[in-house]
Amino acid sequence: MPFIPHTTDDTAAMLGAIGARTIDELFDEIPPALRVVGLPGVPVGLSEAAVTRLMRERAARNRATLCFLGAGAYEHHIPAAVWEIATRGEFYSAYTPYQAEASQGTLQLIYEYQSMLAGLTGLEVSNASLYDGATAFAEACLMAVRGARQARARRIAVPRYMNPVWLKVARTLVAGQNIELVELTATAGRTDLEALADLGDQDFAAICIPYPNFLGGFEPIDELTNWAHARGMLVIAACNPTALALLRPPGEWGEKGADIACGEGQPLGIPLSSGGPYFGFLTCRKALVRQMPGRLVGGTLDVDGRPGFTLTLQAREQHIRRSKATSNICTNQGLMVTAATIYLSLLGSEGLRRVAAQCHANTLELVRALASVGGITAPSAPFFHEAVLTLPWPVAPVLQQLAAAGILGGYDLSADFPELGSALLVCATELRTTEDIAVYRRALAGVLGVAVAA
Amino acid sequence: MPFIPHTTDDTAAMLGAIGARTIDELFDEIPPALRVVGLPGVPVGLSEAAVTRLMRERAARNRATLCFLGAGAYEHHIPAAVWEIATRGEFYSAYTPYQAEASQGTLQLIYEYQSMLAGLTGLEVSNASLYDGATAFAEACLMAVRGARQARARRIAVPRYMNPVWLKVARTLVAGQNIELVELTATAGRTDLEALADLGDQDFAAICIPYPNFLGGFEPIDELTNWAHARGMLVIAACNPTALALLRPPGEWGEKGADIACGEGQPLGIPLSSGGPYFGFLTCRKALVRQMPGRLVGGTLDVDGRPGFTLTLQAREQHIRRSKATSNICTNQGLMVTAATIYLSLLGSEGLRRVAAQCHANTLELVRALASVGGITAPSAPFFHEAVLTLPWPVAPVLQQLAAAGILGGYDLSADFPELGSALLVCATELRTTEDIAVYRRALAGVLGVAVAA
Amino acid sequence: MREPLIFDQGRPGRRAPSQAPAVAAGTDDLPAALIRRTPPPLPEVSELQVVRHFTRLSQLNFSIDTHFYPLGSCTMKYNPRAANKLAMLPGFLDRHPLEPEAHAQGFLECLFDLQEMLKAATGMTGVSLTPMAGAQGEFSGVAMIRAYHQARGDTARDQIIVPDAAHGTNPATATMCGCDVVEIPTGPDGDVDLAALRQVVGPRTAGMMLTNPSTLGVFERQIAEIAEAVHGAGGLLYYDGANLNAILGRALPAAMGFDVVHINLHKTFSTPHGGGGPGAGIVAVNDRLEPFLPIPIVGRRDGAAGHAYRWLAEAERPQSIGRLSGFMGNAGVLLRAYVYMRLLGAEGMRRVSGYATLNANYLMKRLAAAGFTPAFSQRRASHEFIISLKDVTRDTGVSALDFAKALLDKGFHAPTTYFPMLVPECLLIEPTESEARQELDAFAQALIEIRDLAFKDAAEVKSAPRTLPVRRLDDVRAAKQLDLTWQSRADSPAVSPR
Amino acid sequence: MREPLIFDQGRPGRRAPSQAPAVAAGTDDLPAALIRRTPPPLPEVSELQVVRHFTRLSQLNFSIDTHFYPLGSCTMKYNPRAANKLAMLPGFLDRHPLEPEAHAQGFLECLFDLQEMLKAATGMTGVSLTPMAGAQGEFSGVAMIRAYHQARGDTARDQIIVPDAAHGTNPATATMCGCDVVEIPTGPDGDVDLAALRQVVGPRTAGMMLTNPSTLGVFERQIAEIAEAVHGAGGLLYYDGANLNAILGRALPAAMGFDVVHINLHKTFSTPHGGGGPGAGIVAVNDRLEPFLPIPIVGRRDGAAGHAYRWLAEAERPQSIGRLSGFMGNAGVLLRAYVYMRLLGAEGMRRVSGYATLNANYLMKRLAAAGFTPAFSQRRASHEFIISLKDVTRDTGVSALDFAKALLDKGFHAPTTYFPMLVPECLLIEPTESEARQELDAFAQALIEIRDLAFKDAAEVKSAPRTLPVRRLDDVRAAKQLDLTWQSRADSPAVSPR
Ligand SMILES: Cc1ncc(COP(=O)(O)O)c(C=O)c1O
Ligand SMILES: Cc1ncc(COP(=O)(O)O)c(C=O)c1O
Repeated sequence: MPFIPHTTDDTAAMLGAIGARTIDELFDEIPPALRVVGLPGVPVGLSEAAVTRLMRERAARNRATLCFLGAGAYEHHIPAAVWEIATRGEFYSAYTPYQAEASQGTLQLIYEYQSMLAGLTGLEVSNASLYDGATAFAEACLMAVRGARQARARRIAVPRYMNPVWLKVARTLVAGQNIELVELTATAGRTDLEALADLGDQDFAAICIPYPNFLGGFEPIDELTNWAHARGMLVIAACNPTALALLRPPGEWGEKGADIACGEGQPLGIPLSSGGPYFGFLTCRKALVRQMPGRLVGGTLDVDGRPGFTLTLQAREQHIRRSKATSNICTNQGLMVTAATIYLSLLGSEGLRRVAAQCHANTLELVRALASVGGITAPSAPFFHEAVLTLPWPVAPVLQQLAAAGILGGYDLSADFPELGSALLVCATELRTTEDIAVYRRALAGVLGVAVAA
Repeated sequence: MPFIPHTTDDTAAMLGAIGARTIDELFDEIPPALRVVGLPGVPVGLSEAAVTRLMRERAARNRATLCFLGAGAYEHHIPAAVWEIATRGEFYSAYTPYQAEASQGTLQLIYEYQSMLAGLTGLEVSNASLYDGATAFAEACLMAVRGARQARARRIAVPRYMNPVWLKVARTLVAGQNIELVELTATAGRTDLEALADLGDQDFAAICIPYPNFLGGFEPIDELTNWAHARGMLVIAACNPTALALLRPPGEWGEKGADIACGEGQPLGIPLSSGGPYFGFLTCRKALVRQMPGRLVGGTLDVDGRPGFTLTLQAREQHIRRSKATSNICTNQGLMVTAATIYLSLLGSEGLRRVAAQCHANTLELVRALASVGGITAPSAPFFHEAVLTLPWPVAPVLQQLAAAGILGGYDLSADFPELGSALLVCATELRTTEDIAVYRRALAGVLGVAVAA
Repeated sequence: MREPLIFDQGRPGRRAPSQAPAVAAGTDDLPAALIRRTPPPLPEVSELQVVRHFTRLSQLNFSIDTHFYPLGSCTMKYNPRAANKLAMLPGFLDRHPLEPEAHAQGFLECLFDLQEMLKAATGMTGVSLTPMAGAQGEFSGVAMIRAYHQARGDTARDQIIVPDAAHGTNPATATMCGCDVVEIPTGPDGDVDLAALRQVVGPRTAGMMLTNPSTLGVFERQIAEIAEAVHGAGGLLYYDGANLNAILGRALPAAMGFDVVHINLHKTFSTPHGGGGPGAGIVAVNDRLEPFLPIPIVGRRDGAAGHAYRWLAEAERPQSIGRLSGFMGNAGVLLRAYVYMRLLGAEGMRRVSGYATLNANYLMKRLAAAGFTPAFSQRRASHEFIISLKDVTRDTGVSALDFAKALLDKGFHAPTTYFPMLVPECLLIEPTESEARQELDAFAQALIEIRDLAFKDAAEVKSAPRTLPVRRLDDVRAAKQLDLTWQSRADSPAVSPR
Repeated sequence: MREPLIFDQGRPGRRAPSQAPAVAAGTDDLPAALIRRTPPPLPEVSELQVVRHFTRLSQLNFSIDTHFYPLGSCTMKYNPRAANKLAMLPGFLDRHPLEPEAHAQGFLECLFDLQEMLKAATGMTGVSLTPMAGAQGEFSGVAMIRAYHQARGDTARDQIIVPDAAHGTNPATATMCGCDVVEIPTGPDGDVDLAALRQVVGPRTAGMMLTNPSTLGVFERQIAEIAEAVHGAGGLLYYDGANLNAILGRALPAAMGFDVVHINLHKTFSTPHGGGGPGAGIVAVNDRLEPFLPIPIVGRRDGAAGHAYRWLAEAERPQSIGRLSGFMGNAGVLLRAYVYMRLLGAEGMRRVSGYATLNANYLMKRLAAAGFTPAFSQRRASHEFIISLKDVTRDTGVSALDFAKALLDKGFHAPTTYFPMLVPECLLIEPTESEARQELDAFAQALIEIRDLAFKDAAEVKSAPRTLPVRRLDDVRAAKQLDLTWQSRADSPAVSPR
């Protein structure tokens, strides 16, 4: 009976005080027909030692591999201090800071997080986090529809080369509110500006511009931003946050800058961890703050005039506005925000810029090395952090053999984007060394049965 | 330049305030001939990511093995909470609690540790820890000589089957103070009571009684205790702390009980960690408190009458008594004491008793299983937690082949105790399962080329 | 001592150099127009300053690891450290989510086992682990109910019935799914008003969202009748599992007639609340709704070489309501819940609800005996109960909020206040099973002392908290003079001093 | 809120059942007389109570991770979290010390590299990593010096010369090695009194123990003359490396004429102080003393298949002074120091001494400018310096101890006080290189404010600390009415209330 402090004496005395003979008696309001005695499908409890052994054996069955796969989750260096501090009981086991005076640690941290993400995206307001990048994109779409000047506009324009899973998630989450995601035509790996005219004068609430796009390439950010604003649309940027330390942030796109920025926060100190928990960030211009989903922390003063922090504009949220809330989100990704805020403090602007620059340099080196293997063509247009190689053979079997050799070779684009042919999306973060790249090159050549110079 | 917060402006301003042009100038009192510029033998600094990769590769080169080896360090279950709390910055990065008001966390924890170890050994006083079991035994010998009624008595009687390394360490540490460790005659794996008469009336300050002894057997604790007290000698118990939750503690030996108890604290929540840091515990009767080496924490009151804790009887220690101190120890094993105190709180008396009982039961099962392999004889006398098997072949090559099969088969006693023949000391803690024991049995049979029933 | 913002501790050019590449790689191959001109306003501090800043900030928090935290409807029970340590094993932590399934059999087996145990705990036949918190679990539930009706051509069913005591996420979720919310009242004795329900159910009823026990802390005794009314009208019954701690191993939602249930793993199965997440709001369904479960789901193929675990996705579940996450949900939260459930086992789960209910009933009795007013004194408390301070507030002007603040000074986190909104000056108290009796007695004693002081010196109580890093904060100012980022203070220094 | 003892929170029979075997194995095969009759007085508490108790206790501590900690002679610099995380990798943590060397090549390689880097940092040719703290390092040094003389039949050499400013462990160690301690004074300008030294050296001189820079915070300018005097008389020179932070990468003890040096890895190489350890006091020697180094030592054999690392012990080092530890020393501390040194590299090590010395000289200058009295104002501060409050105490009655307590209220851990004992009302201040200038300025400001208050209201300063869990404690009572265990309180309740 782990995690139960009651001794037999405690239980007897407590039942005595309540006036019940047994604990079971306390459940007498449950209709007898509904009462069960056990849980047949649940195994007997194990000691911590036994569960430790079980989990160690299962963790060891996951083979370690050399990772050249990105597609939304990236293997960056995570400073040791990040998780040794984030898992302190005071961060790990607190809840939403409802009682501000007893939660200034979490509240000030979220305020600092809001400052960092607003600054990183070049915008003015950030919420306290959403579940992940995909749901942040969906909430950005909902927010844009709420915030759009033409009340009727319920369409969002999305480029073809966006994260395909994000599009699926967004379609699922907005399905109930008849919002339509309209795919824009693309040529040469990015949105075709000429083709925009085909949209005629359909009403759009917003356009989403991924940065970089799913192929690692660059959309025409200024042109698309100005085009959208000219049509009274809002501009949503979907960004890789590491890139924003090196590249021009959404707030500086086009003449007026993007209105909303969202994305996956995993690259900011969150381990790959088999898929999550990650966190989604969402930032916007001040004018749209009241449309922002999720929590917001604001600075204020206490009765003695001392500075402090508190949840603010809660009227937007579900626990106050109930059915008229901006979103149904309550619990978000607090612990991930704690880790990301420590990560961003440790890296700073110059440190994060160097991580981004190294990711780019390593990906360039990777592309050059793999392209030197016979039959493989490198991308022509500029790319950042990820790039598309075209293989002379179907991608899936190549990836399978690479995996058997302990290498995660990349993401097979051919299923989602048949027009790209045998396209392989590869990525090298700052952690990949020249030696790692040489190992990949040799293995790829082996798989393709092509001889390569050492 | 990791861990240096100075910006170029900071450094310039600080040098300006000092009135020096460069940092090098601050070293002008070092005779020029002694000044060096670099450290040729030290490699260039690495990033945290690079050191992480290096250490992960090196850690992975240490093969995981199934451990049936004890001989002073035991693989027990360590609750996850122990080290997640012990490595909190407030315990990890504080130092000796010189400023009591700013160290009540460490001071109260040491007071609780002292209470637990004194209680576990059935004695009245415990210090705040020594380096490890071997040095605790050496300090116990020095303490006994200091505390012995006959000032001249500078001999300590030690049983033959004590930890051989502990004896070497003690001999090294007491070498400068002409103290002699005299080995007692043993028969059938324990001290021979009859042979005590051969000692005639030589002066002894104390006798040390290991519990259990190095072979896992039991010394005649009551007879030896009474014999020693009758000769005005002090009795030092050298214990495995886990055993004391199940077995009669030193304080209850013979008529008057042992005077001093010492031992290795590793079994109390400290990982094997390739050899350390572990910690040594030392407890004694109240009468000997002023001879105790190392730190002592005492309860007291503050100026408002509130209870608190502080270092006490510091006059014994080196920073006050200098050359007349009871010991030269200053820094001890604080972080290990923190972990052990959390461990003992989580296990409690019943939990620790069950761990001890399970170790004993598993070792019994191990002995029966291995003894069923042809040619191997089990010990006859009772043992606890460890036992000696006699093989029909030299032990070393058997252990080598077992190691190659991923099994740490035990400790080869033949070098230290030739009289025992091909003697193998085996141990099974509460973590070893019936399946593990079966794996060992099959492997041993294979190594010995003996067929065994499944 | 107030801890300044991390930004205010920096100096231009200060860095933690070992955390980033030693040499800055060139980026001249990138178009110059894409390069950021002004660096983002991130802190410029040393590693020691970061460690000190966030260690000090953590010490300002109340948490389960430091305080009794009876926050109603949140189940702030002990989060076992073993769950954290084992979920962070490198074998789980260093794995890319898109790694081939052959490399992830250990991870997938944990998830498959978790699915099976959650079916057993709810009596349901299908489970999806992908919803990332209760709100997403609710979304899945309502979306599945709509998909179920649509698949039967029943497109008119767009109404979700929600009791007035339901958590705010319920109505918000119904709206998000494009449904109209029909709120029904709760009767005086805490049960859903069955008559009102019978009036609103009809051909437009898609389903009803019900929490049992309700957020009023009492078991829904007429659950059979409710289920019958909703099903009778062609609707489905959704179970908000936030209060599962009350009935774990004692009653099965499936047997109560629910078609779909979400469970908050960060409540009932003790994964950490993390200052506001991450959670997991898994959904379990009966066979009616199984085809619509959100994907991916872990499936098992029994081959000669033992089990092979794999993801079931679009191909295997064409009718699924789709995906809710970029990959597969909050994996680390799922692993932590799995470790907790293996530590408990079946017998341990029964004890959870037993002792959570014992603690709640004992604390309610102690407070009632001391003159406090339980909202439903003739009812058994479930795992939580409500005290209304209406009378005290009337007599002294000291409100539930004042009591909450005074409890902080006494070293207790406050219960949930003013929720559910039905009960005036409401304290929703949930002790959980992991608190010892002495803690409950001390908490009761604290409430008694605060009430006594309220009658002697109301102003004193209203001035709490006095012992914390800040006293009461000006919420109006926080909303009026929005100060949401450090850099915004530079533009309007009047907003709040650095 | 005071945190009660863990024992006072227990209840008979309460346990954390998942931490021990579920079923109690029988022990009836053991002689009944050996079975313990009364259980040991360990706490009977739940896992949550343990986590809460020790989390709350930790928050009562000052530490480097929460406070500026200028404790002279202790080098309280930032302990990088990477060192802790990497030393606790399962590959190092789960290994039995007696595992065959073939299984431990990764571990042994780290130790071998560490030995090589420590030789480079000291200029010495031999290193042993086994001493488990500075005091054991000193023991090794003096024991090797005696063994050296004994091996040459020089048995009369039983005197160790120790400057009066030396740390207490020096004389205590000399006595422990059976030597007589000959104390020599320090001159007015902080250097060892050379004349006094030249008088005492002679045929009984085994060696001299010297700290350079000394604990007075100044470099020993006449080190060449001292070495010459000691060596001339046939003695050897031992270097207490506690202050190596001052000269790392700037000067080599071997070049100064030292024969043996110990280094406190928990000072210079930032392994954690852990509330009083564990440390490591490794020793490095020149070729004179190499045969006598304590064992075991890591050796490397270069074979065809690359390096093979192994332990060198009794067989390979017959003249060794022997073993100091049950296995091989504080392995985890050695791994942490190794990670730290690989993060620093050669250039980083030079910066350590550079900025530690910059910080000390800057702080000394700021305080001198504010009217405080450095003990050696004409000298360069090394990595630490001394302020004497003799005059302030004379004028106001406010002592160094009072200043120390007042600093705690201002959020600074106090410097070392009353050591070295030569300087009256002494504050030994060591800022270390990891503190930012703003921290030094704030610390100087705090001292200035305390001194101003001393002249205005001495009693106020003498009443500090007021903001901590306890005010000043009665040390006399602690020694007179010894209360060293919880169970002893039951026999003498008058000792101190539970
Ligand atoms: C009764 C109830 N339902 C639903 C929720 C929403 O769960 P989550 O916060 O995980 O989204 C909560 C959360 O507190 C709750 O208490
Ligand atoms: C100058 C000096 N020498 C020696 C020592 C003893 O080192 P340890 O505490 O590691 O035994 C210290 C410890 O503080 C010291 O400051």
